Amino acid sequence: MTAPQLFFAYFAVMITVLSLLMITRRNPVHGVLWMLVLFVHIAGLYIFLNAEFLAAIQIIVYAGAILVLFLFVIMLLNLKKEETVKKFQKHWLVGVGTGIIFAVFSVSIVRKIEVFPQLGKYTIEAVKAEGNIMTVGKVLYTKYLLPFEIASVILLVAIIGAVVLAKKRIE
Amino acid sequence: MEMETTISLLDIRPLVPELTMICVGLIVILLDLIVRKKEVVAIVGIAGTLVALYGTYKLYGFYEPQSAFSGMFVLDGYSNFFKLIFYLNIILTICISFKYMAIEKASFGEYYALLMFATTGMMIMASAADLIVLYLGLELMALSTYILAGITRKRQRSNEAALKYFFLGAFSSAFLLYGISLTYGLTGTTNLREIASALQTLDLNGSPIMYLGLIFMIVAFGFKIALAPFHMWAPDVYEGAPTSITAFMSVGPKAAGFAVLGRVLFGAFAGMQVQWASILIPMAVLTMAVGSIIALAQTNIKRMLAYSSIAHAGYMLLGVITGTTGGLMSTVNYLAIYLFMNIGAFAIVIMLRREGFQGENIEDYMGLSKSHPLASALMLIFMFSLAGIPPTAGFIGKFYVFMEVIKAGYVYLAIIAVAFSAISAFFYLRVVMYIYMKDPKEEVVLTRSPSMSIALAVTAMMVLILGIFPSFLLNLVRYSILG
Amino acid sequence: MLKYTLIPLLPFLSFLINILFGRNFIKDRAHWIAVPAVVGSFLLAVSAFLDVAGGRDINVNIYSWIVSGSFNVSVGFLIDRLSAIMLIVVTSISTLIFIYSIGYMHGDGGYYRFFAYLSLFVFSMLILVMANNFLLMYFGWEAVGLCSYFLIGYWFHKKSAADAGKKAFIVNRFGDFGFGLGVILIFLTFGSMDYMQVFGEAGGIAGQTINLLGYDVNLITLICLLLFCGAVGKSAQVPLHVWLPDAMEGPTPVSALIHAATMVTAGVFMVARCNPLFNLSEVAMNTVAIVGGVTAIFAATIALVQTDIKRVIAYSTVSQLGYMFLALGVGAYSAAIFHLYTHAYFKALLFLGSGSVIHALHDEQNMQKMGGLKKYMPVTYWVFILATLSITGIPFFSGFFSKDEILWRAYLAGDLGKFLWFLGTLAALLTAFYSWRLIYLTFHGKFRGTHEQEEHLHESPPVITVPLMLLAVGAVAAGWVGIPPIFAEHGDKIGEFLAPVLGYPEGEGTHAQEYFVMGASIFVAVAGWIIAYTMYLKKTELPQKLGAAFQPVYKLLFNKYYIDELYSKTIVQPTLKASDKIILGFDTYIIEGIVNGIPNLIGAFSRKLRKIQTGLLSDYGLIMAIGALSIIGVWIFLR
Amino acid sequence: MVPLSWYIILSAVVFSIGVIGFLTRRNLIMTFMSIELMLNSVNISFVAFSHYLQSMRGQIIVFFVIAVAAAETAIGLAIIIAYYKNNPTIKVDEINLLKG
Repeated sequence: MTAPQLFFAYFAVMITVLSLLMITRRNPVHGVLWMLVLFVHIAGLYIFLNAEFLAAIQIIVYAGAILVLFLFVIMLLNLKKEETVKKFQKHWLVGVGTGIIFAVFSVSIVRKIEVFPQLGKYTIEAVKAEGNIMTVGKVLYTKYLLPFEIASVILLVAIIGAVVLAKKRIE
Repeated sequence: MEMETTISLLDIRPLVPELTMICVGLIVILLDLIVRKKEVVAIVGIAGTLVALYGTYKLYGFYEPQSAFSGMFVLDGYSNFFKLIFYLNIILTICISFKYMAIEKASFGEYYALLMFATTGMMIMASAADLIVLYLGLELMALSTYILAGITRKRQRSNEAALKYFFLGAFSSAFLLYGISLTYGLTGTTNLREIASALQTLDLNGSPIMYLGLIFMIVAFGFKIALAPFHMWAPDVYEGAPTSITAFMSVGPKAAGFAVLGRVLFGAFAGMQVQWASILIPMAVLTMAVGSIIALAQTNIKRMLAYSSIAHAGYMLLGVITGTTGGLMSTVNYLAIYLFMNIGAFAIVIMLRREGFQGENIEDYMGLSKSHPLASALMLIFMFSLAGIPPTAGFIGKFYVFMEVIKAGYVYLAIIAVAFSAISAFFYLRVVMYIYMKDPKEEVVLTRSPSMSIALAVTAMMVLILGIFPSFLLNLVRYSILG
Repeated sequence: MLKYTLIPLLPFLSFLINILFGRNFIKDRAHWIAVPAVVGSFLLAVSAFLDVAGGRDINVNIYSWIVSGSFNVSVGFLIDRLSAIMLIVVTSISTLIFIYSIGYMHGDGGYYRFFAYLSLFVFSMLILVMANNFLLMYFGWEAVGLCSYFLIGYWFHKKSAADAGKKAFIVNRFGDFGFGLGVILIFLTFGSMDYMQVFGEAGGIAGQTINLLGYDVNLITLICLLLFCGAVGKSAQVPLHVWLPDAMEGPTPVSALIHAATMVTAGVFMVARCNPLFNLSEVAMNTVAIVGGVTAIFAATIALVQTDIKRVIAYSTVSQLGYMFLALGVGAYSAAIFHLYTHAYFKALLFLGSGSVIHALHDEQNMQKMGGLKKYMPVTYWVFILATLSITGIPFFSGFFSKDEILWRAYLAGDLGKFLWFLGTLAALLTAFYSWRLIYLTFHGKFRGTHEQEEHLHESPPVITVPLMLLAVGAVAAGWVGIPPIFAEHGDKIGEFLAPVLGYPEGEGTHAQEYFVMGASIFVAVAGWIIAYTMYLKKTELPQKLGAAFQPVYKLLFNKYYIDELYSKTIVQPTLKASDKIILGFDTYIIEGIVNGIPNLIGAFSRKLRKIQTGLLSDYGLIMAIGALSIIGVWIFLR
Repeated sequence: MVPLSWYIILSAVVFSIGVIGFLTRRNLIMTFMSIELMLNSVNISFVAFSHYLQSMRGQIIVFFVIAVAAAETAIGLAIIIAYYKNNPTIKVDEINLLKG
């Protein structure tokens, strides 16, 4: 195994193990914490794939915003009882079986993937020359302007939605 | 493959209807703060939609194909026709929801704004020529409708509906993303047209990985359209959501789902028609079966209409399965007809709702003809149309689809569909029977409002007119799709 | 043009006015709208008939329903000789029944509603008859069905009535399923729905086949069989006949108009209309003939043991419809239409007469509780006699001519025809028997009802009896337009009249054969009468009086009858009872089992299936995931 | 060099783990986090494809997916809170008022 492969192997194993840890924790707070570690590893993988900007976003948005939101809600709901009740559903075995079959199916199909269409111009060198953030930014604000704007509307809807659903309304 | 692109202000032009909708949505929220009378807010919403409609009509001519934003956004007859459906959907929904939302104590600006944002999402979906735009449009629509389903937040049923819709919706969009990622990985692009050419040049039509990606995308679209076995959310959500939103959801997201299904399957994956048709055929049969059969045992009319809407999705899907332009036209035509008959039926359901009375049980309709002959006659028209009895529009919708199906060589599918449509007549006519051939249990008072009357008049007229003079609609569909 | 459009439009206007203003304004005056409307239709129909008889067929498109690319459907009216006769039948009988209903439905809570539905029915029936294309016919077809369900369940407070309406609906679903597919298939095959175009091009696709689940099926045969499915449902042929007897739960005028004279004959009309298609498919023709023949005899045997007066007539209707299909199946289209036309009068008369009886007895329908009504209701009695003479085929009454024509044509039509002729003649025997049995049980003998009922026995008012008398004229004389050529040159006016549309049946027999067939049918008619007479009238005064007057003849006859009776008591009746048990059992358990069973099965399935919808998020997710997995599994791994 | 398929297999495995979490957990919050896990697994494959195709598109998509995920989280948690106010439970198998 070459060094990059070892490096990947570490991340792959860690990501898989952390995912499993995350979904099996009884206490949601522990789940969130494992997920935080998981996200850091995914960010590491992104750096490994020359996507520094995304790695940063992954930490800032996912770990910094989304996970904090989760924690916040868990605290708000104050789920003490959760410690004592069963954490899995009655038919959890069926779920696990389905998931495993799912994994077997998809892995057995995608494992042969290596079809390469015509490669793009964003070689590692080209991106490095300009800097990852610069490259992403240029593309994002020119070619992908429309999706960018739509994303902003989605965030707006999220704000309105959260307010409408969760705020106290004076009747 | 990816080039430097510069954007000028002119490029925004094709987006004018969408921008109008978003701006009006924001205006509506602001207006809500200063205007006391909520009628004004609703009327501004309708007016804004009409402006957007005018924009769609005027922009480049209805049928002229245009593309913008480096080919991510297209304006053609197909998308414009769907936008027409979305406009009518939101206008009719606002008309029927006004008094109702006041009763539900949820008539505020955000409600109308979210309707407009959801509609914007659908419009973006209809115009999307790139999987990224498609995904974002879908999320915009979906997130808005999740909120709308739960907007009557004092009702536990509404909460539960929003909850289920949200969780299953998020689950399905994960599948969509998986599908997009595989497609991207294999073809190196997300543009629908480039995908189509990549499938040819890279010879991917037989690739199982490509197939897997397509299946995942179909799963997600099937979820939005409520195709079995991805329909499970629909009955619960339709029942729990506020009725006006149920009406909105049963047409809008379904139509948007068909818009992207048609665009993706016919635009990008036309070369894999054999494969996707073979996936969709059992799904269509299952959908029709589940919808028509389970509806028979329902006692709640919203739930019954939910199953009916599932069954109708099955009929519509038949048109897509053919893989022919004619089949696609028949599906689009069916959607337009379905809009009127379905919203009309829900409008009657809404009229039964009043302070302290849900009016959602089919038994509440017993003897309605005695006290409210006009409303009963309208319900009869809508039920006949949903059942596909001539001379209502529902008949022409079904007839056209079945014909295209037979024309494409799927005779057995047509036979199955006719059989299920025969079964479905039972539960529609059961409502009619309750209305006309039973004695009332208790006095039913209808909640009336002028806007409701307008909505009912429009839907009933359209159901009858499109049944007797369907050529107008058929030609509109024809020109929209053929250009 | 307006004239012809008005024919269906007038009843429709009557429907609209009554339904819109009936509740608040018109109330008990609904007939002032409905009757003039239908009379107007009748007069216009007569005028249209005269136009057509003058050699001018009317075929106009009213409007283009769909004009879109290659998808063109125009809708309009075709009044040719066939539809002209149907128009006369429908409007004339409707007129009389409308008038009758004024008296019969008097005082009913939904008087205006009744006339509104009835008018809507007439409108739909006229559309069905006048259509010049399959689409409009399909519309009329569905619409008459809907009116029929509504009118059967008109007295929806009665559970049996509501159930009967439901049953009619369910059974007709089976038939209409085929009919709808047939219409779609026609459109796809010919690219048009217009009769003229379809029939014109039918010859060109005679040998074409279509692949259905791996089998090559003749296209025309498939189309014809699908269309015939609809006819089987609508015209209550075996095995979909079960709804008609139950449909008698509706008001009697409805039974007369819809379930005897007009709607149930729509199937016959449709097959006759489509004769250019049916002529091309021997398989379809034979199917029609066999179904008709089997129905004729099957329904007749059931009628033998019914005690409900309306059910007897209902089974008799099924049986007579069977004759019509028998005629269609052997290619004697004009004979079928002829029988349709005579049958409409005498059967409407029988129903209305029974309505008069039921009315007089305050809704008693059991014949066991009747008897001796002759002296209380002379008019009703005599019209009943005339109708019975006609239906049993006694010479010179209208039923004789039409039934004889059918049997003669069947006799000429090869081996299968001979067999069907035998069935038909046997059914005629049974018809005579149960028809006279009905008369004797109802009108002769002692009154067997309650004392209270007896005191109120009275003849019905003129508004009821006048339509009866007018129908009686029809029942006697309607057949005189179809006198067999062996009696009078050009006597078969109706056959010749219809020949341009339906063709004149081929096949010539010798005069001797024709007399034999005729003699056989007269013989069975009289024999059935005599058996009924013996079994149900022997012990009353009347035969004894007759016997006293004609002592020697009576003795002889009596002794013969005695043997006959012995024979019937020891052999015929047990056999009959046993066979009826089997037939009735077949009817109740197998056919009803299927007809009710499928909906019940679906209903039970539905209740089971909805349990899958557990309401649990994770279950829904699981089903989605399993769904996706099965698609992947089947289409990627098993491909 | 790490083959592309490794990344894609990793992504498929993590996606399946997310599916398992969604299907088996009783706690709504955990269910929700399983969905986030599924989204992240897809992101891995997007970034991997982006790298191997030398195209920027995959990274851009991930950017949008993260934005949408943030919005989704806000709305989802708001819905959970709204539900909790009426019926204080977040156990998946106790939420079945609507069924049949």
